[in-house]
Amino acid sequence: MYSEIIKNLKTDVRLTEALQACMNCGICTAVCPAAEFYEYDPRSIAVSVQSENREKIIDLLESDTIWYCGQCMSCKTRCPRNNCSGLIISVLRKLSQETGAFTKSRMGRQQYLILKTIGNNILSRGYCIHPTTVVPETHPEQGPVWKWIYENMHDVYAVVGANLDCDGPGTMRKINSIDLNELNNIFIVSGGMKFFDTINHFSKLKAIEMGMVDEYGEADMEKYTQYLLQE
Amino acid sequence: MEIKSKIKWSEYNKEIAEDHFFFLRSCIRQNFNPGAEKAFISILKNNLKKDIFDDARHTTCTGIGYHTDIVPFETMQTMIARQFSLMTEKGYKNCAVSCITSFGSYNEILSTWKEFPEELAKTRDYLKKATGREFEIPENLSHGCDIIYKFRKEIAAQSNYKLINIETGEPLKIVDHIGCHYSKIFPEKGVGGFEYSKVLTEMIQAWGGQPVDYPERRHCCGFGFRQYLVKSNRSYSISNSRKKFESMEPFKPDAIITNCPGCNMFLDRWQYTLAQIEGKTYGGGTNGIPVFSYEELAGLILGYDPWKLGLQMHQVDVEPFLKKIGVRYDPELKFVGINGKYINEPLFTGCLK
Amino acid sequence: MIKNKHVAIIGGGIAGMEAAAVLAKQGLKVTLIEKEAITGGKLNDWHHLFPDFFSPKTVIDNLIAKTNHSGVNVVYNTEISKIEKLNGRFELSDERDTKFYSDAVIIASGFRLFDATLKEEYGYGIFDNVITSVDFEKLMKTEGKLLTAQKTEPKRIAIIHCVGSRDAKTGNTYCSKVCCITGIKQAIEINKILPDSEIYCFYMDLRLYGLNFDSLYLHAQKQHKIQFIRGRLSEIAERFDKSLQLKTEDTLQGRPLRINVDTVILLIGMEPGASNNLFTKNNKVTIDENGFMKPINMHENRNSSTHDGIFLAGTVICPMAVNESIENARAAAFEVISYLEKNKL
Amino acid sequence: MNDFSYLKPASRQIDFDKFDDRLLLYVLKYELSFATCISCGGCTATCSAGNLTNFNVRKIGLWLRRGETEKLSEEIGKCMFCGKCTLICPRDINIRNVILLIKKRISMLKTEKEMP
Repeated sequence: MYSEIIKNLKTDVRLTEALQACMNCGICTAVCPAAEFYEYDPRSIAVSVQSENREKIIDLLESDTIWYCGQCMSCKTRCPRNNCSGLIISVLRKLSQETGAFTKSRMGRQQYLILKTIGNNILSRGYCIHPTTVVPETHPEQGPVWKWIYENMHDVYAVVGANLDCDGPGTMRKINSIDLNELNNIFIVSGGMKFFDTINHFSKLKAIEMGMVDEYGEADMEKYTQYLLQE
Repeated sequence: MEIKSKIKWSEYNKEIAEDHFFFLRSCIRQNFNPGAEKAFISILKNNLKKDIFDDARHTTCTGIGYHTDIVPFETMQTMIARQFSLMTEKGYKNCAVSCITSFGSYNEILSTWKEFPEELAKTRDYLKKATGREFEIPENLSHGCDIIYKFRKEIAAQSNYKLINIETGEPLKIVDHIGCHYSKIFPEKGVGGFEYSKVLTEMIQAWGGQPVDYPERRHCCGFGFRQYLVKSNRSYSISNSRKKFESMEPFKPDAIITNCPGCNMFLDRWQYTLAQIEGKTYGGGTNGIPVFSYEELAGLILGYDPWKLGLQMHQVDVEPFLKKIGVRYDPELKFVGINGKYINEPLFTGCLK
Repeated sequence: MIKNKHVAIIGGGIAGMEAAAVLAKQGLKVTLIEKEAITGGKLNDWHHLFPDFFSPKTVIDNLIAKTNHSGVNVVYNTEISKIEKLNGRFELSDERDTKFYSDAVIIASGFRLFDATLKEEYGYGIFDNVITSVDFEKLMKTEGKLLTAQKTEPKRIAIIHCVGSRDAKTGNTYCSKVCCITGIKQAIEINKILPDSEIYCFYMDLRLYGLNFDSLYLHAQKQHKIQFIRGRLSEIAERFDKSLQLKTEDTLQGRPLRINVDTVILLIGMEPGASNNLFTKNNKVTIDENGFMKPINMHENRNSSTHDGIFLAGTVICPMAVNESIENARAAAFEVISYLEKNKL
Repeated sequence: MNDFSYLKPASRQIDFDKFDDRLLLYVLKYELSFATCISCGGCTATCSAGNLTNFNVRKIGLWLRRGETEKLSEEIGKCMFCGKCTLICPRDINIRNVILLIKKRISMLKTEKEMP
């Protein structure tokens, strides 16, 4: 699974951009929102990747650590060597998913949840988000006004001049099937679909490993989803 | 190593196209502030007499998918190439991007294509294979806020209201929040760079208000993509938002203005949630500090109806702010549905009942 | 006889003065061309020298006495912008087309201070309580005290290392080398006048290369309670009460750190002089990748430029301390003599 | 009322305004040499307890400087007082005494007794 890990890392053009020589100054961690909240330190990510130490990198791929970053890229702005820890994280996360390492950490396993929400939205609606997917029960922080919007969606969007789920241009319009088809083809040709399959594949293996199987011995992904939501 | 030339950011200005824009929508903005995007097009067309094209065929750029790491870089490149292809087909050369995440992604990709031409060639190939399409690289890529910034004085000249307290005659104190991906990744893509970007503060000034600096002005709102999207990670989000509110509290701002759809929504909603958890607000009594996008604020001073702008969709009630600047509006129409029919009301607005 | 030969020296700072005095003492005709109305250069603004708090005024006074004594012709208010070799001799001219002729030239035009306003995130020129190490020296020299902009005694002071040095964001990727020890010296000076204040140095590495530099560091920790936090400063912001909020990482703990202070001192680095680029025109003088004057060999001969007969002295070559600059100038004078002797026919 | 128990706003940032200096001031009063620590890690490398447990002397010094009283209370018991750290310290700090002083002060804080 991990053969040629360092080589795989280095073939990503983004790493060339993201990591010159790090001098360990900590200017990134100083303003990092993830360091603010989690046991996380973008400086040490850069140092570990720079070391090219195989064990260290594998540990990262299997850890919660790489999933703490919020991708705000505040690290990029200040770095005195023009590095970008956030972009190094993107490269590590990609590799973690390609190798299946992400299922070894709690935060990594959440990729399956994101695939099921954002991934599904993209393929089926052409948007990352749709109001019907921001359910008040699972988003209590959205507050009573959003609950009112959600319950009166058709009216509220129409009043502000949106074109919710209808044909033609405008806000929240329905993306028609020709365009969705092009989007799906792009995902097939450029490797997006394969990547979705990879996340699904490893998540299923994990579900089986954890004994979440149905009567036919297949992975029970509904059970796995519920597990991830509670985890 | 690349040695950058010494840029005096405070004097730096980026190029913003004058006219003929191809509009690219935002997933988050059209969801939570659909009226804002509608207003943006209207301001450009009707107030500024510009040509802006809203193509029904364009889709998400997949930026949120990319930054939650489920969408590979190659796929996002090809998706964005498709938007460019639609633009090319319609004869446009200037993009007007509504979303900050998209704006960052477009810039990241344009920079990658410049640095690694093989990535551009690969993308052209993927797009051709998947859709038969070809594309040209835009001549100018501006964020919606860049365009409003460019024409801020024209907007001021046409405005019905100013960002001035009509009772005291004092300018309103407004804090700005710039979305991280506007210019943290590429400072040269932001008006005035990143640290002291002028894009919102000079709008505030042009419209009569007083921009207020506060220590955590540059701190992320806390969206963090996967940190908000997965429910069990949301403490990250609220912790970082709180940091900003704590920092702006002593300055007693009348409003927050942002250029990013996500920040707009989060800074509005987290005020409510924090108040529910902590039993207090960070300003504005039980209501909180109202949060506006640049289009909403431009629309307001131009005299657009606040309920057509969709300001009733904010959790923090905008009415105290409307009263401060003397906007004439009908409070009875705030929560009505199509054709003025009654459709209930939210349980409450603001942060604390 | 080289005694009839004429040497022109550009820059009447400490390096130019030392080289001039040495050459004139050997009997050469020396013209020292200074752009300001006085000699001594940037050292005139300095209060105390590291690591022993020696008086810079003594250094300058001695150099002035030496130049006067040896018969150096000092020309003031003249800024050379062009060096050209014509008919075997050098022609130097300024913007007003004043011309000087010589058989050899020493460029001793020194350095430029990093413009801290370029580092916007540190708020210099934006927040009143952010000053530079040079502002601090001037303050100590003229007023002998450090107050906040609100005219109160600062209770907490932060000293920031590497401002405009080792920083691709500002285009300066080299180390200015004298800032670390300057920071420690200034921290001690502050503690002497404000013994109850807390003083913090924010550093990435402490580069204390000179003799007794490290012992001054030890002394600062032990006798003056100066605290050192390893983390490069990320940003300075002003709080409602005009105090300053600093954000860095405590890298030894791996955690972000926030501290509010009353005054910040930025240790600004040395940059290549503004006129370096001008000097490379009309001749074969070259600059290095940082913009400093390029010597023919940085190990054996830092004083010879890449143009025969044009020599370098002091901080036009690279950042240097006062003693190094003076020694370097003396070596330059020796190189000039060797050159003139070799070419006396 | 919504259940917001899934949200726990928190910050890991070291805030100097909330600095607990009770241990540090006590240590510096009786062992001033601690002020010269440069966190080189020589002590950790030679530490007998550190070879057997995850005890880290260098970090004890860091926590002391940042007022991490709780962490120190948990960790300080692991020291075996062999004194090798003191022998090796390039700044000549009596580290053994620093640890003793921390222990003493912690027990004082526990019994809420102040030094005479």
